[in-house]
Amino acid sequence: MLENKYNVFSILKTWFHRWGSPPWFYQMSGKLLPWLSVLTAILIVTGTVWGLAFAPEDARQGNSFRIIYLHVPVSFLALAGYYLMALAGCIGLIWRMKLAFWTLRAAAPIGAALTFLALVTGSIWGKPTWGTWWEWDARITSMLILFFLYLGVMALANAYQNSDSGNRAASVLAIVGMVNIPIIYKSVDWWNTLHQGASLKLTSAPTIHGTMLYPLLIMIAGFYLLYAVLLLLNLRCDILANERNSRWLQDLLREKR
Amino acid sequence: MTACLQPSLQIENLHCDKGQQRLFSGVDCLLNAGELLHVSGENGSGKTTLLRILAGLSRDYTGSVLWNGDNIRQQWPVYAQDILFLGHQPALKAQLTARENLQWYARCADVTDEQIDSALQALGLRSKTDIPCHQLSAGQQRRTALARLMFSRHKLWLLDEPFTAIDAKGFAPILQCLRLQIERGGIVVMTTHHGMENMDLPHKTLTLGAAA
Amino acid sequence: MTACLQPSLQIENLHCDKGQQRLFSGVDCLLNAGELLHVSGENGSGKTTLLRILAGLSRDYTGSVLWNGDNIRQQWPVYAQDILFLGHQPALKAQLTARENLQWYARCADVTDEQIDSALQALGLRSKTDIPCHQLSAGQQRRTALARLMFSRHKLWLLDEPFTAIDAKGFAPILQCLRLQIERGGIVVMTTHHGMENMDLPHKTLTLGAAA
Amino acid sequence: MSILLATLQREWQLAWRNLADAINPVAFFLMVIALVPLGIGTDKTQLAAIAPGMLWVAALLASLLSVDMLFRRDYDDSTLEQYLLLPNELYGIVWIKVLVHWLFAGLPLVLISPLLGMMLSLPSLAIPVLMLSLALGTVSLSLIGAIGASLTVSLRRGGLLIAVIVLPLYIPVLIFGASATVQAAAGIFPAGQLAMLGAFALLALGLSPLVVMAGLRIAVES
Amino acid sequence: MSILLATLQREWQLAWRNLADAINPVAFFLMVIALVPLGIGTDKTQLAAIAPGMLWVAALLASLLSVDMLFRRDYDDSTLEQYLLLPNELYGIVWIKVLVHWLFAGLPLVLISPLLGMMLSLPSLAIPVLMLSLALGTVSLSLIGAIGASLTVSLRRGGLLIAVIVLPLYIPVLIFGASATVQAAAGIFPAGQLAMLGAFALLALGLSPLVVMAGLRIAVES
Ligand code: HEM
Ligand SMILES: Nc1ncnc2c1ncn2[C@@H]1O[C@H](COP(=O)(O)OP(=O)(O)OP(=O)(O)O)[C@@H](O)[C@H]1O
Ligand SMILES: Nc1ncnc2c1ncn2[C@@H]1O[C@H](COP(=O)(O)OP(=O)(O)OP(=O)(O)O)[C@@H](O)[C@H]1O
Ligand SMILES: [Mg+2]
Ligand SMILES: [Mg+2]
Repeated sequence: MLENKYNVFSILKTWFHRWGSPPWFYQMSGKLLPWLSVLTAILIVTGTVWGLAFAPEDARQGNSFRIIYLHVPVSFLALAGYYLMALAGCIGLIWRMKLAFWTLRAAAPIGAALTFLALVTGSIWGKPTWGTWWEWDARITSMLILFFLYLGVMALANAYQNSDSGNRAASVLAIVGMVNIPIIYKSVDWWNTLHQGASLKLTSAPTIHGTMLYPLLIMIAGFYLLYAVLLLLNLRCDILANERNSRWLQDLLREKR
Repeated sequence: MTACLQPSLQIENLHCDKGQQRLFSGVDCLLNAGELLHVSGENGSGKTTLLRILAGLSRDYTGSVLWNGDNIRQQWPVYAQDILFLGHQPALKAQLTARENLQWYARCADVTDEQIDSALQALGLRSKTDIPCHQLSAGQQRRTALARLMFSRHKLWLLDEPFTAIDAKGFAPILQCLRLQIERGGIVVMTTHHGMENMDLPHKTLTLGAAA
Repeated sequence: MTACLQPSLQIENLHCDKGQQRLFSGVDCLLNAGELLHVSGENGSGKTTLLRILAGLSRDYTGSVLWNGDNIRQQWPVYAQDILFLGHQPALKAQLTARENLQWYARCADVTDEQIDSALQALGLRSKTDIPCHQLSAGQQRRTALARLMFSRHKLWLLDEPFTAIDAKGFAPILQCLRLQIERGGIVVMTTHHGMENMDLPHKTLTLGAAA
Repeated sequence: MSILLATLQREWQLAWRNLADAINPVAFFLMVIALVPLGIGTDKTQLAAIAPGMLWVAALLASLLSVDMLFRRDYDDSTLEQYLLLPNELYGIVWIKVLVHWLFAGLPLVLISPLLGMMLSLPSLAIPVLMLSLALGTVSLSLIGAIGASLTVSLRRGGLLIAVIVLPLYIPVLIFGASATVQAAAGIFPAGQLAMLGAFALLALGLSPLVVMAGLRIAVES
Repeated sequence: MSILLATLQREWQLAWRNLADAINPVAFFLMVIALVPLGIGTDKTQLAAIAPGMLWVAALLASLLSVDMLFRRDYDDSTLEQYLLLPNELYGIVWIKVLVHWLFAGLPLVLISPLLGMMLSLPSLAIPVLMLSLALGTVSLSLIGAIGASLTVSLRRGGLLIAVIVLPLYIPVLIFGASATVQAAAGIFPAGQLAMLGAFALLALGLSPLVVMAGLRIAVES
């Protein structure tokens, strides 16, 4: 029993260390990437075509609703991205794992970009639906704050000249942010309900029918994969940059030639 | 891990990289009670870095530092209480007077104000005890910082260039402190570019390789 | 006021109080082309203060300082162009590399980049020309600052403890600079706590009375 | 223990020595509030409507800017290293530093707020709640700000980087503080919001020193 | 002359090296504007009414806080003494430093202002004037701020002392800038105010470096 448990633990540990080692990760991700990207392309293309061309027009919003196929996946990922980033920070701080730190660094700009995209698509959507580009709706405001949190992490990570300190500082901040996000979201929601009258509710958004839903689900899946691809690409660049004069990389390059 | 009265500091196969460049590697050294280590080396050879590692203020190194046989990382809080660290610049509050500055360090080692004043006097700052430190000259500030040594009970002293900006007269009392600490069975690790030969202190020397 | 080729610096009955305390008074001194003045004195005797007065960076003094026979206050812009001042801490930008830092000083004296590199090389910083200065050790930063001397055309050098944090090897090239400056007919005023006797430089000495 | 006392005494001395710093947050608070009417005109009803929000935003900025200096001097004169060499007392030291900071930078804001409330023609029955909410709020603000301060102290980056880091974390305090004042102005006692503010303060009192300790170590090791 | 070129090049390099600093004023600007509705609620007409004032106050604070670092580093690493030893070029050096600072801390505010105006539902016909007035205004703000920076650089006092010194001097700029935007929102082209802002900018461009030079000398001699 104990024996067994120990084994599981040790297996986990070796697995963990494997993933922690840049060379191994670099090569694995190298093998993984092509498949991932192909799958991503398929999903997103089908989702887009289906969503834009074949899904029925929305009763109230006409064709303008179709932006949902971009807006919603992006919005989901923006939030999920922050948690992933903070998690990476946690791992990095606890196990002092370089790779985790680099993941954090790689995830920050992507997440910020996605958040920005959510804001943009959202406000583009807002124009026809609410008649304004910007609406101080709860979820929108929280999104804006999330964008600030991303900005903070990026600014801090790059502010340090000693990159290791930058990583650790950014991780601490990311974790603090993660702890705060629920509080912030709850309080923003509460604040918004205070000012009900002023702002429209997002729930005036279309109630989604199956025929509209499937492409949306496909798009969401596609964007999760897209996120993974972007993250891997970004991460591999960081690895190359940080390990540029380590031996395994030199060897790899020599093989390539 | 028996808390032995005789302190000992052991550096085992210490290795440190800065950026791409290898600073030092395979540094070994054993210091027993009553020994003084002079870390010598050219500019940029890694003396300050080494001292900060010993003080636990830098952790990007491989190898191990043992205090009384145990790794300093495991017993950090315990170890920290045993060390006195004096860096390149004196850790003084510009707004506070020399006496007030020392009082804080003194409380950490419950020392009376008389001792503080006598310490300052011994270092020739009698007339300067009560003016804010930013009005002191470079050397006077150094002296104030060094006054800590006069009443420190710490087993291990880590001093980075204690003699900078100190004039010829100023050496004697400080050397006296160092001798006392050694006789007391303490350990001292210090760096200095003032040749050790003309200050008669029994000492080991650890020379760090020149930076490329 | 004839702009004579042979510069001369004359200190007449200089007097300076700090707070209540009289720092120095009745200081007289005449320096002609090719002379080096070593301002000695205990910690807090007023060396830094004196140098800052000569550099025109402090004006709470009585008495007068004459450059080529005219009071430096009257001909400040002219005088300023003739002096090179190096204070207690090296005036370097932490973010910029050693070369970039020097380039600024160089432009002020239109010097080519080759000269800069050779200057840095002469001070043993060949491998450090391109990393930001905050990553340099205390001594390496000093050396970078001192590299200015290598291509400076200024007639009057004011150096406050140039040798701090410099290791034994580092002295030679700097002393060489000083000799050149003197032979060139320039004037040097410097303070240092490293005894002048064992660096063979022809020099006058001005000793400031110990601070009470 | 006696170290903590010594630290308290020293922080106290320092605070008095640079008393100029201590009055700055208040002056800033006052000025921002004075600028608002200059910017948006002096229509009383409008001012009254935005008064709670403005007061809170201004207080928030004032506390944000003052907290920037919390560890800066300690870092510059490398006292920070000496703190880190007292691992057992570090928590207490941080705690004391923030406390003293609040006494000199947070409390004055609370005490002067009635005056500014009047300047923005805030209904006077809201004043007590305004003060109470500010008192609870500024504690959290100081403690959260301390985190930002510890993470940015080793970078000489004016007051702005810390703002970018800390402001998002301030938002819940702002929301509840402002709405508490608004409700009070409407004649309702905002028990809920005040409770929340209290909860935030307690949470921050317990946790933030731990994060700050981590931040300080990073700063010294960088 | 070549010294000025060298200085320009160096300031440019430095600005890029600490680019993180450059985004901070914008981020701060954005955040303060985002805080306002959280504080005072989301009533569109109300927001629109206070938008010009808020935008200007926020821009003013952002530029104020960024200017604090203008000479701080030069003072700390005693480059300032070296500047003073170039009396003939000092004017140009100061001028260049402020200019570069504006390019990195002032201009971005102007460029992002339309977005924020939209968020506070400022009528879009006021946007061009908002940008123009900010462009003219921030120049004056940077130059006036430089005076405060030079006077406070030798005292390590966070961003607040300078605020207390400079804010009163900012007021005219604020008044004309804000009212220009208000008029534009009402559909009138505020030629007068813009002219005034331009005049301020020119005046500041000419005179403030002189005052700054005096301030720097004081700082060094203290
Ligand atoms: C700047 C503007 C906007 C932002 C930042 C924004 C943000 C978001 C976010 C964060 C989500 C994900 C919700 C979640 O995480 O559960 C979301 C979902 C959604 N948004 Fe938006 N939104 C914006 C504007 C709009 C507009 C104008 C509409 C249409 C009226 C809209 C309709 C939706 C819908 C239908 C969903 C998916 C349904 C749901 O998750 O409940 N959004 N938006
Ligand atoms: N603002 C001030 N108020 C009062 N006294 C001061 C002030 N500034 C400096 N002093 C005093 O002036 C004296 C001279 O200082 P200075 O830095 O010139 O000495 P120094 O010769 O350079 O000493 P060192 O060899 O240590 O560098 C010191 O005793 C100092 O206490
Ligand atoms: N962050 C860094 N990145 C790269 N190199 C660094 C970094 N920090 C320090 N170094 C290098 O480490 C070397 C050792 O620095 P250190 O301060 O330990 O030298 P030192 O022996 O104290 O020199 P000195 O006698 O001048 O004080 C220097 O060559 C410096 O260039
Ligand atoms: Mg050193
Ligand atoms: Mg001196």
